Amino acid sequence: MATTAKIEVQNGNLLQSVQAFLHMLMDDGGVAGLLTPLHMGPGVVMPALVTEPERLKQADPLAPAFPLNAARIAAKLTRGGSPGGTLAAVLRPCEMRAFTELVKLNQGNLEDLAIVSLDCLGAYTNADYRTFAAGREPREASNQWAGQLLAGRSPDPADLPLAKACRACEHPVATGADITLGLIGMRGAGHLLVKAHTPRGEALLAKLRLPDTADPTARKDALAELVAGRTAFRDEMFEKTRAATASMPQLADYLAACVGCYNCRAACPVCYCRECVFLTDVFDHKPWQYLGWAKGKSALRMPTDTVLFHLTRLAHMSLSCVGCGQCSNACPNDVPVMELFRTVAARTQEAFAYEPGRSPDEPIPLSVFQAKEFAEITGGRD
Amino acid sequence: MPATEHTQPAPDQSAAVAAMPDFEPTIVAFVCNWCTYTAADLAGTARMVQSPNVRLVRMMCTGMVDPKYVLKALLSGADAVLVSGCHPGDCHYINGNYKARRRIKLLKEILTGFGVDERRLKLTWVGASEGNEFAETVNHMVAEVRELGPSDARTMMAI
Amino acid sequence: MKTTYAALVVGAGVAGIRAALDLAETGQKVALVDRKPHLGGLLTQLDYQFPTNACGMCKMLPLTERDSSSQFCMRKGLFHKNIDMFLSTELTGLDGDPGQFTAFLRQGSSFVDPTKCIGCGACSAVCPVRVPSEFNAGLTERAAVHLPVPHNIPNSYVVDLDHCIRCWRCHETCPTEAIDFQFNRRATFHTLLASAEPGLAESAAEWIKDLLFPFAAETAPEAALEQIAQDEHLAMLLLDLDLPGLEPERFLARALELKPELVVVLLAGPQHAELAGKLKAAGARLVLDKPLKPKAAVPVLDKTFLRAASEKRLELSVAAVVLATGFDTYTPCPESFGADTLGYKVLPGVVTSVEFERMLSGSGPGRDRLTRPGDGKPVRRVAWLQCVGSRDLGKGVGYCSSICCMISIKEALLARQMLKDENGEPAAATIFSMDMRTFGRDYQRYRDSAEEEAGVRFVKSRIHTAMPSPDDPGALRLRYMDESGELKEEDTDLLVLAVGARPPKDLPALARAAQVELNEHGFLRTRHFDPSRTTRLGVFAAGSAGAPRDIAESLIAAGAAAMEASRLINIYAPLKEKVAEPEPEYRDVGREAPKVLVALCTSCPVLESAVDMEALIARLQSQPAVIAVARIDAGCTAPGWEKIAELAREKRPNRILLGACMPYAYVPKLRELGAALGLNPAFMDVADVYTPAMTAAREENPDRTALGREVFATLNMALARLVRADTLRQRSAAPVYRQALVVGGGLAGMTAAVGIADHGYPVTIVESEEALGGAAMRLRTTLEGRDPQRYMADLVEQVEKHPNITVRTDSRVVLSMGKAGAFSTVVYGRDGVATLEHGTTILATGGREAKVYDYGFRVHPATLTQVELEQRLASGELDAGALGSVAMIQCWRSREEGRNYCSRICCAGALKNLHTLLRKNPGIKVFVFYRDIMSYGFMEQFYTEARRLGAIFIRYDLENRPQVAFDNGKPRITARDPVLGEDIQISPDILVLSTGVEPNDVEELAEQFGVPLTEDGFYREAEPKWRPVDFLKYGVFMAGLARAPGNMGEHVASAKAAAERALRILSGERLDAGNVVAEVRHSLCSLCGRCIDVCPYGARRMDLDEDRIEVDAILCQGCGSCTAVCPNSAAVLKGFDDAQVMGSIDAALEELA
Amino acid sequence: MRTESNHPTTLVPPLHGEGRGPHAVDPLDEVRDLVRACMQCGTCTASCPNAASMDLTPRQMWRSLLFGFTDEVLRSKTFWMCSACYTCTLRCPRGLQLTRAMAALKRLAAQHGPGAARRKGIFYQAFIDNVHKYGRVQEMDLMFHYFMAMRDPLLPLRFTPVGMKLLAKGKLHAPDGRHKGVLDDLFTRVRELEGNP
Repeated sequence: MATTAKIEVQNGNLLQSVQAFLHMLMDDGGVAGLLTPLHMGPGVVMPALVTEPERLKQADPLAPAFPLNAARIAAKLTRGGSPGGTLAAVLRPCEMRAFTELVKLNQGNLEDLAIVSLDCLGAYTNADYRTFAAGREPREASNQWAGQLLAGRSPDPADLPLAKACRACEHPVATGADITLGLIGMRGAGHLLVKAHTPRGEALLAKLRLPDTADPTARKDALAELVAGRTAFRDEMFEKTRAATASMPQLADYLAACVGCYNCRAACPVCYCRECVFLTDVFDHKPWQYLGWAKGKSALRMPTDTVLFHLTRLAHMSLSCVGCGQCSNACPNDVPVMELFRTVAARTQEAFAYEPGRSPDEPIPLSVFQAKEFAEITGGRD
Repeated sequence: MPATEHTQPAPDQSAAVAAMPDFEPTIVAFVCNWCTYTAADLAGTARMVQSPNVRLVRMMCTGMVDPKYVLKALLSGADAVLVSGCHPGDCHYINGNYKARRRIKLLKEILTGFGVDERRLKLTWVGASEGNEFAETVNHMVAEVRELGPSDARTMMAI
Repeated sequence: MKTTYAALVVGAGVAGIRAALDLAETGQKVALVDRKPHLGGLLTQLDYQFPTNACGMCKMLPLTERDSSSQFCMRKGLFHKNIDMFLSTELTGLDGDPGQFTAFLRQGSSFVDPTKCIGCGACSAVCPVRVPSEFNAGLTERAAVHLPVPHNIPNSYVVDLDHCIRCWRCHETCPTEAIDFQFNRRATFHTLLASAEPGLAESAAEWIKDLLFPFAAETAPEAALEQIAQDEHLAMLLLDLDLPGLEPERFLARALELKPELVVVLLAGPQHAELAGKLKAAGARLVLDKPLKPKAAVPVLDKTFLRAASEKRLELSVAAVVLATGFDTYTPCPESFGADTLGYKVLPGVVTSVEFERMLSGSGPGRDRLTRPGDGKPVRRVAWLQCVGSRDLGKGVGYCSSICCMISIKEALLARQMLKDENGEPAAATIFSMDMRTFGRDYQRYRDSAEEEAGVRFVKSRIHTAMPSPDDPGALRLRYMDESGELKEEDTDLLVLAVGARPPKDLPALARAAQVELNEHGFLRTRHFDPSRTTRLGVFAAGSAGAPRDIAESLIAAGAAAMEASRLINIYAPLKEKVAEPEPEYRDVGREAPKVLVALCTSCPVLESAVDMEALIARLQSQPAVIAVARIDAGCTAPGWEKIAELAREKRPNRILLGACMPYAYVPKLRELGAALGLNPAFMDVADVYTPAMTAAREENPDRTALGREVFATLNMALARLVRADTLRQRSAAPVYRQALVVGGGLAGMTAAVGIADHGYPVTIVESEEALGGAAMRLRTTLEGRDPQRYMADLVEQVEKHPNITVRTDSRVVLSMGKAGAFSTVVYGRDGVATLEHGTTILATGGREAKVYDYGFRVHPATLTQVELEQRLASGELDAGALGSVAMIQCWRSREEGRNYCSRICCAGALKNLHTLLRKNPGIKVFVFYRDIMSYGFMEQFYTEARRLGAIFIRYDLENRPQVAFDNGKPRITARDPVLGEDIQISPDILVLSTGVEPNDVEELAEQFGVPLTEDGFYREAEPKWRPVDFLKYGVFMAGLARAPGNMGEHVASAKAAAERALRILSGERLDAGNVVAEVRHSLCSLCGRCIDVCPYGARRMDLDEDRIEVDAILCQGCGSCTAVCPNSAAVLKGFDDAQVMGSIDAALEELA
Repeated sequence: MRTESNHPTTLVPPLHGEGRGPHAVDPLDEVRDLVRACMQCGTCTASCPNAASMDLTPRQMWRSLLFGFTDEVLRSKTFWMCSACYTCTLRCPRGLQLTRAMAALKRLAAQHGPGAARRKGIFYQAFIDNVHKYGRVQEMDLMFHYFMAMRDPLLPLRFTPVGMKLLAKGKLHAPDGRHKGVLDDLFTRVRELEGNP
């Protein structure tokens, strides 16, 4: 049974309440270091590891900015030894889920990090966020934006759509986090919902001595409505992507703009390889090989191995894909990578009844097997 | 070769078939060293008629068939890929074939999404003594893929 | 010429191979002989083995120094540098003493020179003879010149002289002149006739002329002897036993003294039958009946000549001999249709189990044979009948063959799996038996799952008649009586006779030659507590030589025999400290740009005719790294190799690719070539271009273009791999602590310890009890009347006095770390804490008689276990004379869920006690309630005897258990007699429960050593058939009752087998890994550890100090699971790295089909 | 340990226990010895052409014998139905002399069995003696000796009508010595084979 508490919202200033909560975590919760998005300068929000609560004034977990998936950073903070003090991180649900995947891959450690997650309202692409934030007090902008969104109004400026990944995301709440801050469906309640989901979360919450409350019924409906909308968008996206990649030549066309920069994989939170195999000597081809291939195909598209790269990456990580969209965000040539990966991931994850980030105890499908399964693969013969 | 009637042409059966009336498929077979490679050898030495369309790539175990090998073969012009190893319970390396089965399952999910006919990627269990089984598997697969026509990845400029 | 080997192994079936490999792996040179022209024994014919229902023979191959046996499939052959094979060879004599035997062998000729035979099959095609093929159990036919086993490598044809009609067509047809009928030798094969019969000399001269043998005749014995002495080419003597003045025995002795190789043919009338037999034993070769009929005599004489002229006699000096003679399968005699009502060879649907396996086999007569032999309709029903030729006193077989029940279950499962109709519905499978003897450890579960999961039907009955079905002429009508006595009839499509094991036909002759005794059943007589010992010291029994056994037990017996042989070798002819052969000096070419020499073997015309060689060579020459392409004549012969070496010296390539046939066979040669050229064999390869060519050569209109592409692709792929072959790295080797730890000081532990210690290696025994001995100490007698107490007392004394054995009683293992060659184990006990460094570990932790807690075991003194009864009878505490009746209940709380295994010893225990009781007091009534009497093997005779003595056996099943109640402490048992179909009630004086055995609780110990247990708590072996005493974790072995239930002799055998496996590790200073092992590219590794999770051998671990993943090259077996799970190829399998595999894919697709 | 009693075991069928008590000296022990090694496989029963007419199957009879149900065995008509075709002996996987055991039962039943059994024994003996003597069945002589042995003066009268009918159809033959003694060798051989020359 999750412990449910509340934190008051003064004058509709959501961000202030969130900041106050984070402050409490550091002051009363004994958190020595808190990773949270922070305004670095005009139009730039980046995660920062805060040790001095004063710095939290710049913290802005509400900002519709998502320059990178912080799962990798959380992994770095927890891997290979104790950090030497209690750490907490404010992660978006997709960051939380990616981090869980990384923990399974021995890249991070859940033991040493308390995770706080806000209801995710989504974010703009990097370029759009710069447009959004241009000439405004950034915290004010975030606050207004979130307030309007939660009130069911189009946020200002209305003509900027959120990133597609966010619009297709059916995980606005990170249920696996230690503590979640509920924003959605809280209109008129005058407070944010603070919930602990784990023993560690409860212990932490207990220290903060926040008043208890109950889940408002409106929240459930609001979440369902939000998810329904996003799911519809997602399914439409799947449909379009499938149609655009219905054959291998179509897939090649879809990926035609790929220059082999591997930014997508660098931005991907679950592509955990220290160095991608496509950057190693395995793909250092000899000159005569190129000519050989070209002869076989009459014309060889350069650079080579781009389709192979994306297909291999699908094989490697589609099962762990959390759909955060950083790949598309990172692509210099606007290849719709996220759409492709989410579409394929939906299939592969369903095939193995696997949901990335659902639980750290759920093994990655390709690391395990059973003697009797998938008989259809070999025509029912075993 | 006489044209074969199809009530429902397979999705990737394009104009290429018409352009290549004498189409002969090329199949890359990743076979495990212990069972299927031995069976293939037996099929050969026992003079079982075996299609010349198959290129055997010897692996130590089906459990080591990296997805990128299968993808590479398909992108480089193979019309189909066969992965074949020991029967369940008989893997020389205890359980490599089970791992392979999951990997092929994953690849099938990915590839069929891109219109690759499921018959172009096959996993079979062929024991060391089953030379006939191997010959049959291969011959059947060649016939099947001949029906399907050439892989449309052949015509792609991109790898 | 006398060749020296450490050991001679007779019989190259799996047991012989296991014994030979065990010895070879410890560095001993072994001669392996078989009377057949192929190795593999019976298992060449059987593709599927219980309980895995698969083959798996390759799991016998060496785990370390894997490259010393250059092969992958054991069924194709055996290639080990320490093993020399002699096929078609028989042991004819064994002189000398243990440790210094001289073995005499006669090697028959196949008449085909294997170095010339290219296996094209032209000979077989022209041979006019057709006889049933032994390989396919008579289901197909073969020519007189044939391939004995189609999948052997190297596989050359063999002339079966017995069936040859001497038309010589094969000789004329052979393209490589490989078939030699000794035409040149005839002119010097002088033949002498010693006969005074008028006219015989003239007529004989006439027909012997046809044979081209120079001929002479003498009419007096002395003159004949003189001729023998004088004519140096005299090779054959035709001796007429009617020759006046002949003293046959003296004459023969003298003649053979003059010419030991002389072929003496006796011409004998019917009155000489006895004498002829005697003379034959004295060295005469052949008897021809008088009057001579040239038509019959000429072919016989000619074949005698051919054999004499072609065979070789060998003399080996060996320290020990292992006999692995196996068994023949019983052939239901077709002539005795009256007695054999099953219609074998009369009704087409009646087959033996061997024939059925051939029908199922991929290398068998073909899937179409899986139709009803009568009318070709699909087989939808199969029935098995057990005990055909076993347990049949009427046929003179008093023993149980031990294996047929499990074979039938396996076949039934295979039938369910393979014989499916169009809807996927499997064929019905029914096994008719009196007892299902599933006495192996996990076999009861196998049987249960066959029944419950696979739907095999088991019927307690003996079918007595099969006849054509009146309703369906292609089917068989079976008549049998079910247990209730009701006569039933049902139809089946196939009736499989589960034929038993018989001693090999030639075993008596072999036993005479080896001077060992046979037992009353015709198998080798072995010692009760020591089944690997025969009646002659230095000659050991492996496999089924002493009794029919299944594969796992045969291999255990083979390991035990190898251990005994090794001990003897070590005593009499100690092997010099095994020095690792110096690795040849290779030049470092890894960093050079690849330069490949391609050599194409063109000795065989097939390739030339099938492909356009010029185009092929041109195509190869244009490949980037190729510096030269050459044609080599006879690449497989010495001149061929010399030519390659010469070319290599001239062109200085750093890679060599040979396009030839049979790549396996070339591996040892590549090693030699490498040493000669200073080029590591890792930079050489052989591609099989011959098989596709051969296939195409048989087609009507082979597509030369397609074939050319295929051959080119094959070579190109090998080339791609070779060009990318990696820089040479030193092979890993790990030092070995040459000491052993044995956990458990019972029968098995002590036996294993003595075996190892006798080889000079220190052994520590850790025993948790106060004294050595374990469970066997409780036994007082055996079924055969031996004295286990004395055996145990001797063994304990031997252990305690052994200078190399340290015993720690009252001690336990508290911690163990390490791996094969280097374990470190902490032992805590009476003597404090000690840390032991050892190279290998044997777990022999034993077990105990299971306890019973119900039916008044504790309350009523009239209830006993079998062991308690045995002890009380032995001590006199219980007086058999005072007993009126005894009841025994078998399978007490076992063979059902909870403890679902057969304890294997309780039926023997019951029979033993029953015999003791009835011997002491024949008036006792003994009632035995049983489910299946597991009196396997020769124990069956005691079962028969028990019934003869008057014991009454009443069968029960789980639904109808005997009910026990007590009246004033006296048991009252109510049970249903299935034969009478009535309830009976008895009130015996005592009730004896066969509670079975259970293993000691070793969960903690198993965890400490990282080894698994079965669900019943026994140790789980690496593989149930092929690695029966190994754990998957190499370096730890198991023995005794903790491995599986068994009798003392069986535990001694498993202990010795385990000791032999352990010796393999201790026998060298270092353990060498194979070439194909995994590595880590640390700079790429992200330490996700998935490779550790997927490694089946525990060869990978996270090194926390170095913060990186390490591979133990000794444990790694090269499966590559790690490479596939690693997303960025930081895990690499040597010889199969990404570049090589992707290169081969490119090469494969360079020219599309 | 000394158990409370050393008297023979009671094996009491609770359903109908009458007459199955222990026998002090069991006349059937000699037959029992012939079949002790029986493993109840039932091949004898399944092979027996007359099994359908038997009240106990051969297998049940051997079993009853071994259990010590002497009276029940002697009362059974099973062994009388044995026509000595030797199929069971030929097929028995234990190599048991079952036909001999059947014959022994006939003999013992004639001595120790209930009256009915003795009468059957008399017919059987008369039949075999007749065949031995004439080399074939000599109906008139068989009848004569059987009636004599039965010592029942009324018995021949009861058979007179059927005898007349048979005679009329030529089924009864007058004594004829042509085959006399031809079976002597056979009978000697059988006795040898059965181990009682």
